Amino acid sequence: MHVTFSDSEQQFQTEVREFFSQEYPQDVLQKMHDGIMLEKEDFVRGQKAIYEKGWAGVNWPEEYGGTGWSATQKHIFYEEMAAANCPSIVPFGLSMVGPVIYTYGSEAQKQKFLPGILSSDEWWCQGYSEPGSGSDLASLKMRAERDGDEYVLNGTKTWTTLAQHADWMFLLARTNTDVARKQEGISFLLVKMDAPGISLTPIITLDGEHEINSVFFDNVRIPADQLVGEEGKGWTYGKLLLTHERANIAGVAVSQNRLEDLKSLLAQKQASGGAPREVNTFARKIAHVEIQLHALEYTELRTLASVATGKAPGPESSILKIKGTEIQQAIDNLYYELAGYNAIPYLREQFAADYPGQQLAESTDAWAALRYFNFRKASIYGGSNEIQKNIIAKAVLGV
Amino acid sequence: MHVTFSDSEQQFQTEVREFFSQEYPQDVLQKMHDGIMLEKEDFVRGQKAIYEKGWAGVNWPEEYGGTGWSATQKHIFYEEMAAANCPSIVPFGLSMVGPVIYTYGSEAQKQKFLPGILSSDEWWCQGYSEPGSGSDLASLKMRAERDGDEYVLNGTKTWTTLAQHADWMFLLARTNTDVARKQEGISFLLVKMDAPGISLTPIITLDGEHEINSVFFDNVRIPADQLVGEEGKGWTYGKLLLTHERANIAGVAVSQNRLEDLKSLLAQKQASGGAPREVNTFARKIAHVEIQLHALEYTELRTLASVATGKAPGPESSILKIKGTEIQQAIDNLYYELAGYNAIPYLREQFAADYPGQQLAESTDAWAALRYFNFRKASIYGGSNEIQKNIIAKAVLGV
Amino acid sequence: MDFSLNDDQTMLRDSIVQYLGKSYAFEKRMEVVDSSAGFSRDKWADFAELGWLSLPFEEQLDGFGGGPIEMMLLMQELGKGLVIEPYLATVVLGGGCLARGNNEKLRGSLIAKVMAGEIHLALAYAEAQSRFELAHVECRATEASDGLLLDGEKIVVMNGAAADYLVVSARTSGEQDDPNGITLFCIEAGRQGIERSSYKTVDGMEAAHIRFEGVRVDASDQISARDEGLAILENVIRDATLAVCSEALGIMEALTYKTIEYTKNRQQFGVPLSSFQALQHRMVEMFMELEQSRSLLLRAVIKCHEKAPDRAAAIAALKYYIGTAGRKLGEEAVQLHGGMGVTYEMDIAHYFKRLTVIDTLFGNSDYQMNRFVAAA
Amino acid sequence: MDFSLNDDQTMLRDSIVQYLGKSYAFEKRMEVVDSSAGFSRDKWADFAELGWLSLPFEEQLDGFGGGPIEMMLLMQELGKGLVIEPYLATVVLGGGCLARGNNEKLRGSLIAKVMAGEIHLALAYAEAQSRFELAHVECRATEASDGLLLDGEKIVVMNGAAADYLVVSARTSGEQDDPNGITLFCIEAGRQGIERSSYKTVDGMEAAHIRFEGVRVDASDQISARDEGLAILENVIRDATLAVCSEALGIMEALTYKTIEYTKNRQQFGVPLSSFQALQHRMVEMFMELEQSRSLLLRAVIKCHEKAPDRAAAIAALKYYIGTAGRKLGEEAVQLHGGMGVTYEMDIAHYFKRLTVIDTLFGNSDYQMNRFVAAA
Repeated sequence: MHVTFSDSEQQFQTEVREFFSQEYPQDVLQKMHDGIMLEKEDFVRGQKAIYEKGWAGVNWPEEYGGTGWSATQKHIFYEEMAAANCPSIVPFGLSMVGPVIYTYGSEAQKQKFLPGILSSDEWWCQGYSEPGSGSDLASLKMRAERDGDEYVLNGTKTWTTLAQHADWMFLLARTNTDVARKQEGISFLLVKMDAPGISLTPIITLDGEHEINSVFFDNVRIPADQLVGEEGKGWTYGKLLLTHERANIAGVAVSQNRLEDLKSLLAQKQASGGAPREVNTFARKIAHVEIQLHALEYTELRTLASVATGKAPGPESSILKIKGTEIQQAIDNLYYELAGYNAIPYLREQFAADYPGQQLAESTDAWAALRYFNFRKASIYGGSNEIQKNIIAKAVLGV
Repeated sequence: MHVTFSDSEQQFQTEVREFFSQEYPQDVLQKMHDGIMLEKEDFVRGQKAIYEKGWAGVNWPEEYGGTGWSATQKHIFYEEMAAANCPSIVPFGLSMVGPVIYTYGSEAQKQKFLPGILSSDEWWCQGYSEPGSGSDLASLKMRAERDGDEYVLNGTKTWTTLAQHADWMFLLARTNTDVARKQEGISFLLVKMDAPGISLTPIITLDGEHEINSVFFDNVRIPADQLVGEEGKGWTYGKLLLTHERANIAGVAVSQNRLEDLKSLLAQKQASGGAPREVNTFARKIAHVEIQLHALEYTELRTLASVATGKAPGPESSILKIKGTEIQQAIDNLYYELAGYNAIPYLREQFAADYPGQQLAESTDAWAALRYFNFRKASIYGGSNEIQKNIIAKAVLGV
Repeated sequence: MDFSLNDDQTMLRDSIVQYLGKSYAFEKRMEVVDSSAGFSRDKWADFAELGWLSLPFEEQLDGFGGGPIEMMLLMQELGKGLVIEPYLATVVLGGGCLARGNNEKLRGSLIAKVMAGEIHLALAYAEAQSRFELAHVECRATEASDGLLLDGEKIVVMNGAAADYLVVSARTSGEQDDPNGITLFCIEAGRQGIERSSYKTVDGMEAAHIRFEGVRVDASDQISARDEGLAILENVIRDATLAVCSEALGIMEALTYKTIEYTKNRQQFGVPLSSFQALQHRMVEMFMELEQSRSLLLRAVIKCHEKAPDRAAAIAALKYYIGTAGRKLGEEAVQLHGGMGVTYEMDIAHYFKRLTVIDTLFGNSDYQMNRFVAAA
Repeated sequence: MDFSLNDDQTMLRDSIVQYLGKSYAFEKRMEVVDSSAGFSRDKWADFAELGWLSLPFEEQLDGFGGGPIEMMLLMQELGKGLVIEPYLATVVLGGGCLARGNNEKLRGSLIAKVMAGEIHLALAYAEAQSRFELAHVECRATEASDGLLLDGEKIVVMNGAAADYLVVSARTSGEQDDPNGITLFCIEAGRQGIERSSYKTVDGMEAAHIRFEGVRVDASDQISARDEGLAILENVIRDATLAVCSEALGIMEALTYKTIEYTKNRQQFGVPLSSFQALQHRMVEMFMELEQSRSLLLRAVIKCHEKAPDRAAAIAALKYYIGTAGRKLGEEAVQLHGGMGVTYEMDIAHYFKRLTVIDTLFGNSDYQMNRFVAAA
């Protein structure tokens, strides 16, 4: 029983650290540091740098251009990435559809799609949720009817993150309605976003941002070879993807960084004004979250170690989702509390390079409310925390 | 909108305060102060003093020997009683069966039972729960078969508090099993505890005390005139009783007293050793509970005021149960935390008058763990807090 | 012991409910929020017409003479209606300072205009370093040849841009956190040397960062005795705290019942969400927190009304509880609405944001806990 | 990165599980608890036989040479088995002081007897005024004609009555809370001037209040360097903290799965309790807290093992978490068992009581939070 890094792992750690401090686009890191919203182009440049280093397929096997890293290496990579304050890798291509394609796709599909996903030349979005099916995903209604060499798609997808930037969408649609269980008759399809009949409506989130969309399909025709695997088996493929989605979902390293930052912020306010009257009470609140995070770090390591020995991730991965988002949100709350009045102005533009006015506060203070508002989604998306609890209940209670 | 007391109410308050400081047996109050377990005889003497003052029937109408007090007067009475550190009135006779008898009983039953209940000459216990029916009370199985002028009782009652001291039991039993709903066919019966065929087994609680019992009925014959009201209507009568049981269940005044005591205890430890390192952190914990209690006090006053205007108590009375017990238990926890190592010895006898040894700690410290253990029951009995939540859910959600 | 409203109070509440129900649709409100105006001058004229702008002012000033109960009733409904107009800033804060101040001239003339809906006010009291401490004032009015010169910055001045007059707390003597030495001035917002940068707030309202550079003020601008402005400020902030807690209670009530309604209508797994017991129990928690909050609000109002000595502790307790329980309730409402809860188009998110901001206003839960422990 | 046990560790754990499963029935345990003996000498002999009493002692002393991992495995199972015998007092606390101490003579002779199951030990360190501060020692050893005289009182000395030898922390110089000036002595429990009042503890164990009046001690009784006993004491308490956290984890595991089992069997409203979603989600919380606690335990053990510098913080974090989450879990287990949960006859209540006491031992959650903040 140990968690020490071997010499080669330590070497790897140095290499990753150097990559982020030298090769990765430093202006993107600066934007992150200043709390400026990233453009699509910023994400792409960042991910391309990682791709050029050969590290884009963190979880992918080597034969498809992946890293083939051990669990420990992945852990080190994510830790250093967070320590560098690097933006997260947009998951839809690299973490979600990629693994489905290399696992279940045809040779032609692998050839066609995997390179663009790895290089971030092609952007993907995820078509799962529908207006009537949120937590109850399998109740989806979107139809895909076979018509010769094509499928004809009709229906609506919603909560589609970054669809406005996507070249492709992977989606679940019903190819057969005459089934015993609603999980049957669902197929996994790939759709080009410029196909005639697709239209988008932005959904603005509570913080005023446009991240998500509704996507409407009106007799959209796609070639039948954009079906992945077998018709009617989409639910199985989709579940695999949910497991991958949960990789790094705990966000341990990012939360660790933020807690360290919170401590500095508290010390800084203590020195120059604006700290809470009882600094120690606030320090205890930070410590309370920090201890939960220490626990979660080891819960994640235990899961990684278990997966590394070939075991399937158990209900522990649902713990990672629940506790990970609870901790993220607890940290958001601490930032909000610490910011005091500084969190009230809604002035996103104040950190833009060309902003003519005065910056009203430290960026962490200024963004505290918006980040807190935005990340209420964390306990809702990716299978709400209530659904995760149902999953654990099933596993540990056997009900 | 006001909560001020009128002149006559203030006068009443003075009268109640003087009663507890003068006429009520002071040695019983002293035992309470020292944390010594009361004997049945202590309770009886205390209640008899209240009876002699004419105040035993706090909630009873005047025609049956009750006080006929207004909601405000009852509130004042309970507040002063708690401030005097007076033991609670044992509820089974005065708060539970009494109201059922004067509401639904025959004239003969009123004549026979009410005087003994008021005077505490006859002690009662409650036969509701059975081994198989806890939260699901209506699933009770105890049989009462009519045989001429008698009922023949067979079955088991459990969690029967103070049955070992009781002269009578009121119980719910099934007089008809051929019913559409399980709530039907249940009757409300009065049983003398020395009837042949009744046997008792003590149930020892986790703190080592004998408060509760299982009571077994083996062909116990009781006169048919010990049926209250109509046969088969017992469920309706029993529900009335549950409402009465909830009177003063919030325990606001007692909790207020205990919080004041906690503050003194903290100050005392701060002066003479044994206080937590961060006294202010503990003071904030007390304050947190105190604020909840302030809220509950007004929730109770609102309920009283609403009942006083003739409205039935709504789901708010379930709030009183839930929040009242949560606060009690939070205070138990604070005492336990403050006591530190002093809570560990299990030495009930150390506060007895004739104890030869040294008292190891303040009685509040010494009793902290045992009280905490014992009062875990508070969120279980009288309709568990989960059942209370179901009741509120039904009322506010209409589900 | 009586928690019922008298006839006048009932009538007042009913008229507010009626007006907002008829004339304050959420969609219209959002159009105003998203406009550059920030609030509706037409609605403000209605408020004047309805007498709301006169509510707290004494009858001698031709006000309605309402007390804490009446203000609670109004603010609760403004909360439920998500009213965006700067009632708090102009009437409660600015008007409150004038009403409690000692400058009879300004008091008479400006309050009359406030009640008529002719002018707007703002109270500039918070500073970058002050956090929630009212006595922490670095903005300074120093003696010059004729009168005083005001220098300093005030942050997050609610309604700062629309205000015609600003009430400003400034240090006229003492160190930066001395409770003595603070004077309140009321000056035209356009006076030379005042620079206002306005912005939207995260809950859709308007505020401004205000810089004072050598602004001339004199005795005629003073609305407190020299160096003795803090007591007035504290009283006004106490009134305002009670007002935002009332607003919060209205919001909590709306969120609770809207969430219940939503879960009854939203089908998942072939049944309404409301049929899931885990969600039921969480909604019961929301309901209980709502009722406990209501109790603390009534308690604080009654203690104010009766001028009981423990008024300060009662208000601190209330704000602490509403800050904590209110935000938790808001989070739960969002969570139980799922994806819908985080969309800009639904009222839920806007209630939630306002509740969040109310926790911060006039001192968050942590700060109120300090005050409660100190007062208790 | 590896969380698996090696073969020896697996074998050790299996043997413990097997013995307790076979020979440590709850009903028998309760007979012992309710007897005046307080624990079973027969079982103790078994423990010696099984090598448990030798577990932490180094091989040079003919011990098993087990480290934090082995101790964790044993204590977890002792927790699950609700083992009442004073392993913690004799082996971890008393034995730990001897083993870490510098008195080679006592070290060799007494540890051999401990391992053989021949003697019992107790550590007398807590005092009425000290709360959880190890350095807060008023019990004093003052110079007399030949040697020292020990005077003072120690509270809640676990296994104090059965102990043949007492390890005592006493002040040999300095003020009452001076970290320097504390010396550890190990003396026969029957030495003149020692008065022991023993009692049961609320979790069914045995402890004593011990008074020292002019007890003669000299250099041969010293097991630390003069005035330098605190470091040893701190190390031993750290080991013991880890041990009780391991015990607590075993208890939490037992409570979680016993509660799940109970709700699956207990029928209410015609269905098993486990079918109620509100209860399911609460059991999921229990399960998550169990696993998070396990993670912190493994983390602390690994950091001890690797002698990482942040060992102290890791143990404080663990104890803080187990204290808080463990007690909450215990309360939930009792609640979900309903009336059965508060009966003396069921194991649930005894697990719950032990978890409650463990929170207090060696400093409760509040105290550990202070330590964590100070160390972090």
